[in-house]
Amino acid sequence: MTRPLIQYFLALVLAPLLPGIINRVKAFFGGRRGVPILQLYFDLYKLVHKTPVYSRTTTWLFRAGPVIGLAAMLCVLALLPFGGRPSFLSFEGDLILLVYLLGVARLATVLAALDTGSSFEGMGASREVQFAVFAEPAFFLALAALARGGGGLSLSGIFSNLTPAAWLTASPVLTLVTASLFIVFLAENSRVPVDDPNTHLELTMIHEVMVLDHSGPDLAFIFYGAALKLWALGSLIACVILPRHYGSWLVDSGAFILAMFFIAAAVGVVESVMGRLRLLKVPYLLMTALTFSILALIFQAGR
Amino acid sequence: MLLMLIPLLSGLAAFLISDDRCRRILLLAVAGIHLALTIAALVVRPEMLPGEWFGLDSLGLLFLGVTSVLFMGASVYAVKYLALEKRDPGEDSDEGFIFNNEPEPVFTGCLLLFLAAMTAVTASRHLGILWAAVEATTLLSAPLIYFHRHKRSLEATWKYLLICSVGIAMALMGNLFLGAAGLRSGLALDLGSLLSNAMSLDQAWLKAAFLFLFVGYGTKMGLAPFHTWLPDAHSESPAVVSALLSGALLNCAFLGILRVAQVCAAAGLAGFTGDILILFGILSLMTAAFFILAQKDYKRMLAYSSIEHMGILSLGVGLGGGAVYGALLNAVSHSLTKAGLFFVSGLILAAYKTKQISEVRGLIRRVPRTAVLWMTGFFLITGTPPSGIFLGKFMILKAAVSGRHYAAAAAYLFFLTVVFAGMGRIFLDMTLGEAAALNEAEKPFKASRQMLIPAACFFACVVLLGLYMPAWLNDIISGARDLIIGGTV
Amino acid sequence: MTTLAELIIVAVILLNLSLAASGSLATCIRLAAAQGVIAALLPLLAGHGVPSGTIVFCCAVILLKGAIFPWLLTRARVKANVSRDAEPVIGYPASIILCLGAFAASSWLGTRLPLPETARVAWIVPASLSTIFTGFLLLTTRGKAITQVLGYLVIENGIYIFGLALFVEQPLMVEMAILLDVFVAVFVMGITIFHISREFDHIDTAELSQLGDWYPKQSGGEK
Amino acid sequence: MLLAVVSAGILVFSAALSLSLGRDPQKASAAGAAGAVIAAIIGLIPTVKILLYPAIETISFPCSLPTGSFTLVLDPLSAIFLLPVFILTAAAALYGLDYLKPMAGKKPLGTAWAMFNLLSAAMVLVLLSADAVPFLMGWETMAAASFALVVLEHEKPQVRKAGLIYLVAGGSGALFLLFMFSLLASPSGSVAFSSFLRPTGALASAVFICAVLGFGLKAGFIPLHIWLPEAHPAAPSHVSAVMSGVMIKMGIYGLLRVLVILGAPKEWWGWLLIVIGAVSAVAGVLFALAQHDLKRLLAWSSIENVGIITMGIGLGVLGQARSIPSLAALGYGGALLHVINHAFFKGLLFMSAGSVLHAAGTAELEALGGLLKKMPFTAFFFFFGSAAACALPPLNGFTGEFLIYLGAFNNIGPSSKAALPALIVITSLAATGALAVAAFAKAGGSVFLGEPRADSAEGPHDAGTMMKVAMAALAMLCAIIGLCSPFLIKPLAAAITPLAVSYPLLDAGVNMLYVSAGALTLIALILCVWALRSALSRGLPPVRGVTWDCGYAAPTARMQYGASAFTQPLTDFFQPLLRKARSYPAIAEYFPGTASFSTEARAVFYNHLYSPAGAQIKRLAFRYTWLQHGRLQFYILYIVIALIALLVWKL
Repeated sequence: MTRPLIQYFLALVLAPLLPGIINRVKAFFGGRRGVPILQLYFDLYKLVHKTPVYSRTTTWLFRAGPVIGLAAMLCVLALLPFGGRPSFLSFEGDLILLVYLLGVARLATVLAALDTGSSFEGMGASREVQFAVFAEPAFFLALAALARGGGGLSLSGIFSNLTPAAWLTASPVLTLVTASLFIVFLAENSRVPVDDPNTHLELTMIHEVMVLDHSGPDLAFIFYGAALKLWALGSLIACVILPRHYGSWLVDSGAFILAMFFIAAAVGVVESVMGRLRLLKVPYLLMTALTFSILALIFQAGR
Repeated sequence: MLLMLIPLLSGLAAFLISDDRCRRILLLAVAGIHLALTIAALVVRPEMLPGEWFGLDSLGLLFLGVTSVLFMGASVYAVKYLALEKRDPGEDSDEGFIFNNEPEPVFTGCLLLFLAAMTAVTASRHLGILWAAVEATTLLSAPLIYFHRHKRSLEATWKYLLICSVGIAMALMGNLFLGAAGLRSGLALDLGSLLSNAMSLDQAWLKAAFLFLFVGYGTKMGLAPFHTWLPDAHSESPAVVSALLSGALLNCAFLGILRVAQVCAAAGLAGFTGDILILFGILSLMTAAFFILAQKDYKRMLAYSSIEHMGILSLGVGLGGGAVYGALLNAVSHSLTKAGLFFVSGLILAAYKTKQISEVRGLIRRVPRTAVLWMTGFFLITGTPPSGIFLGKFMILKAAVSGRHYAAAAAYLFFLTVVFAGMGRIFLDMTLGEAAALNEAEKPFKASRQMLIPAACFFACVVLLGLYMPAWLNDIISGARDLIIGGTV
Repeated sequence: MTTLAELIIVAVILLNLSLAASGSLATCIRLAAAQGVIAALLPLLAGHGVPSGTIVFCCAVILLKGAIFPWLLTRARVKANVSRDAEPVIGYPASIILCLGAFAASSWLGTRLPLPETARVAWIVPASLSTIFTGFLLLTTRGKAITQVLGYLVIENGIYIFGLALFVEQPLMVEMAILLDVFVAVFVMGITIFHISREFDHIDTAELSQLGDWYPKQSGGEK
Repeated sequence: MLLAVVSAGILVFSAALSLSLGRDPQKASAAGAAGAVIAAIIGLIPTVKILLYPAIETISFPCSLPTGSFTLVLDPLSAIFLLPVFILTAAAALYGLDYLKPMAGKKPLGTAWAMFNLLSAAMVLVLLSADAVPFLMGWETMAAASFALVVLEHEKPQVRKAGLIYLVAGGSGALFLLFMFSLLASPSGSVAFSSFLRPTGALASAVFICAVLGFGLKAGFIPLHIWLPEAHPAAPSHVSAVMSGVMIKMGIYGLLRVLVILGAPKEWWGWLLIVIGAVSAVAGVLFALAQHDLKRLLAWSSIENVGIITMGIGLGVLGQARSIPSLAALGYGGALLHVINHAFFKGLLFMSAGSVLHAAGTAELEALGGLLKKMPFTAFFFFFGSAAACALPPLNGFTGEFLIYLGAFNNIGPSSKAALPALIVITSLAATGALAVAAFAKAGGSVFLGEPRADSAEGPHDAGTMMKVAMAALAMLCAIIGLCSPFLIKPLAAAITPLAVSYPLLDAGVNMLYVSAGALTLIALILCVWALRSALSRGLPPVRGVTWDCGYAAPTARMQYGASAFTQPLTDFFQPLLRKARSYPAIAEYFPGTASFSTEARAVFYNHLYSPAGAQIKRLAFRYTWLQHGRLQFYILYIVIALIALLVWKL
């Protein structure tokens, strides 16, 4: 029982590191020194001490949004396996709960954004829900493709069932699943090519524009929640690309954390080598992910 | 038989009585006595002597009962109605020319004689007498239809008279053929003897006889394509008469067909009659459905719904088995419901002075009680449970399906749907919405309780039939069914 | 004797043809009357020992059809000062051809319906049926109300030819009732014709076609 | 059992009472509402008893009808449906007390209440009757009563249109049921459910098709749904709540009952149901997304939820046909659980929509906004219901869908015999969930959040006390079921026993336990974070300002993202299906003045499928009327022709 808890807190602590890594990689490609790798920690520390500013339009819903969002993310983390090892809340069918917890976070954020009555935040909210419509089935089918490999309906079951041998036997399936998951990962965390976190042209933003009005601790919660989401979805990919094969828990965890950092780096590379897609094109990107998942399922059936 | 003589004599008397009040009282009294006698007949079930020209088997008794009840309601309604007609000058609803009504003695007299004739139809045990009585109903109802003396009602009367006379002539021919069929074995047209040795009848002649009789009485009954007189007559005659026509008269004609069908069944020609009845039943359903869909005049709409139900009856009898019971139940319920609806339509006509559906709006606002009755009637006539009509329809459908007449069943359901949709549109348009403002001249019409009650009672009876079937009625109907199916006395 | 009866049948059929062909109303009325009378003679010639009741009955029929009906109809015609012409919807040749066709059809039907041997007169069925069809011809192709009454009468004649020939032995009560009905029928029709002529100053039933459900103008379904 | 009948009796009696008290609206309403509540309380006793201690109780009344018998049976399957019927009707009655008050004098409240209670009684009869005749009586009474309630505000033309469509749909559906029962009765001749022999082969399929058509018309399967988006907005809101919450479920119940009677199902039945369900769910929520009227949106979302339920039943049938116990049990169980859940949250949603309509006078999304400040309770309840409707934990909506998901996921393995349908279900459920979030974010956002878009005449007020009580009760139930779903597993298992072996469902109790655990964790976390937040922001009083509009100084309410703008990307993407009508301004001069742009969600199926068909039939009818042209000669000709034809045919 202690290990799952340790894993959990490890995740909580390490999550804000990922954005830092991403920025560093981008800076490297841009030939800059870049912000310190712990920048997000500093930001969070600063924000929780700031006085929040609220629009007169907003209501309790606006304040509840970040709270619920963060809580949902924490709950998601409690479901996720860590290095293929079960977390303390994992059960048969937790992957369904996982997806719907993401939904909780989404609804909370969107409603909070709409509560401000700002046209920009409405715009962002609209795009958020639109892309989710395409991302969610892709995500579900990717998980289904994994679940088809056996190992029951719990994420930890699936991943502990996933061995290096699987990569030898079913590499096409796993590659496709990874690709699909990676696209969903980018979309859900609103990274390039779906969204550009550090542009300042609000018209093109999705996630950033939804939180324009948040400030102080609320903003801190949102940033932290985003980091956790990054970690959560990333850890799924990590579990796929890094089947568990060492005996000891320490080695596994270490390898897993390294894999997470690697994924962050990969995101950084993607963000530096390509630009944002036109918003109209984003659904097609997500449909590509859906296609990948379906193909994976078909190949799975072929085996 | 007392049942016939009383209306006969009183009818003749009615021509002479000059005072309105006593004439109306006479009308009510006769209706009451007739009803009482019918009930008495129900209780004691007079036994029939073979070879007797008059006698009540359960089939006749069933239709007699319906007729009597209907006439009771009609006379209650008629008394007020006549008073109403006296008051306002006959100002034509659609074209607006002035006409004057038939003298009331003639009307009442014919009404009573009409009752006598119908009683004769239900009571006759001799096909010749039956025929004569049916012809008599035609002739006696003609003046009733021609109550409003203007050219449209005259046209309706003329068509009614001519078409029905032609039909009746066919029926006469059929009777003669029947005689020819029995000639070899020396049978007269006496029902009892026909039934008892039907097997000795000449098949070819019997078939021909049935065809002619079917066409003849079918014309009177309003089966498509012989129905053409029916909408005109129903729409042009006063509400009371329309109610009696489609509630009682059509049944009498149907009884004629049933009698012959009885003989055919006894002679082992049930299949032969069945085909014809089913075919024309479906045909009538189709015609009624289409005409209701395209209808502009609500009294004509009711008339076509009568055609629809006649089709259902003929279909049911044609299918045989449990359907016959359903058909008879349907006949009873339909008579009551349709009569009630015609009463209500008379009230609507009095309130709105038009028969055009498009002119009538917002009944629920202007005449709420009438509107409620109107909608109730709609739900009943379209066979919404609980109601006798629903049970009848259901039993017919069951028989059709279990008899593997799937095509017939499908057509039946389809046309019922069409009828439901068509009538639903009409009734909704009329009942709901805002009532057009009255022009200052006319005072809003207030339906008197006495004119609402008959319809209400009839509807109540039909609903009750859907919930509880009294044992005696059940006996009569099943007895009648056995008569039709078995063909034995 | 039977030969005489068959002569009468032939006469009846010829009368049908002439009814189909004749143009003037007055002639039609007379022809119909003649047909009725001849038909009424039929039973007298048919049997050997004719019961007295039959004789009375036949006399009644002859009186009615030979005298009263023509009188009624002529009176109606004069009262309503109708033009002489029968105004058929279809041409006379066509009517004659139809009439012949009707005769052919009815003789076919006659073969299908073999008469029991008790009936002594052949050709009864075809004759009566063709008369009935001729009546229908008059009913459907002639414009005037009076011609329709005539057609109805001819139908009655047809029925009578059949009925009287077969049922002379049987109790006449039924036939009496029938007779009564017919009489009243024609009587009432006469009255109605008067009313018609009063309402519309002529008795062309083409005018009697207001009631109906056909509204050609809006025959497009809109929902 | 007897108590259930008694409660139906009470309903009928109170209906008569409020009808007779029609003169005095207050008394009539009191009588009606009291009757409904008392009947519900009495009726719940046997229902809960049967659910806890499964049994089959039968009462048979003497019946003199030529066909049929008054046999009533209460078994767990009916009880599962009776539960929401009683609860929701009671809540709706309480709600109606306040809701109908303003109509007193203008509308016949006595009649309204009578019809309302008659509707409830009819539903109870439908659920209890074990014979075709009382079943159809209940069925048609239900239709008639709800029809009367739908056309309560018949001055509006669209209400009349809705009434007509509803009437016709109900009538034709009933005829299909007649046909179905006749088919079932054809071998034995009796119409008692118990006496139906199991039909086989084509007959069974025919019965099934009739059931799908007849019951689907009531349940609102696409494309048989056309009456639903018209009728639900037309009815008074508490009636819409009952209609959408429980009445359309009678269709589901009938379908299940017929499946019980039919016994071993065919495989393609399951496929058919899954396809219908998937189409109804996805298309339903898409159309909901496109609506501009709050109640219309909710009506479409009802179609979506019926689709979800149907998918569950489809999985169950498939599992039965291919003998996959886990699929069958979880499919049926999930469907039944979702039936209950949908009844509660959709009731809640319709009621809160009703109080918006009640307060602001309109349910037009583009005209509302910022109501959260004016009516906090209603707003809270609406968001609560929305979360449930989006199947978000920790509320009840999630539990039912979870079971269906579980059933599907259990059977996607390579060895499974039903992988493809399972995947179809998973995909459409996922898409539906995401779309539902979009739809309800749009609805809630544009009604309650931001600034008022158009200032309504009188300041909107929050719902009345009774309304609040009713909504609170339903919200409570949503939460309770969300947290205590494991306790529902046993009753559900009892309910599905006539259809499928129930042990897989009982096993799923463990997963449900975890789901509740997850839900509790979520709530706990939310509380912790909230506590943390308040701890952090203690001592720093928040600063108030205007909404940051990226430097734009003078924001106006009209600048907010509107409802249709919010969903425009999605609705445009699915335009081929939605076929929204657009009207663009034609810009003529260089400096155009006021321009307007409007979109309109259209009834696609009605316009493109039913309306043309109806027009065709009508045209045919008008042609046919030529026969009645009024020429006497031709009339007689008809007779002659018919006579000759008969002679030739038969002689």
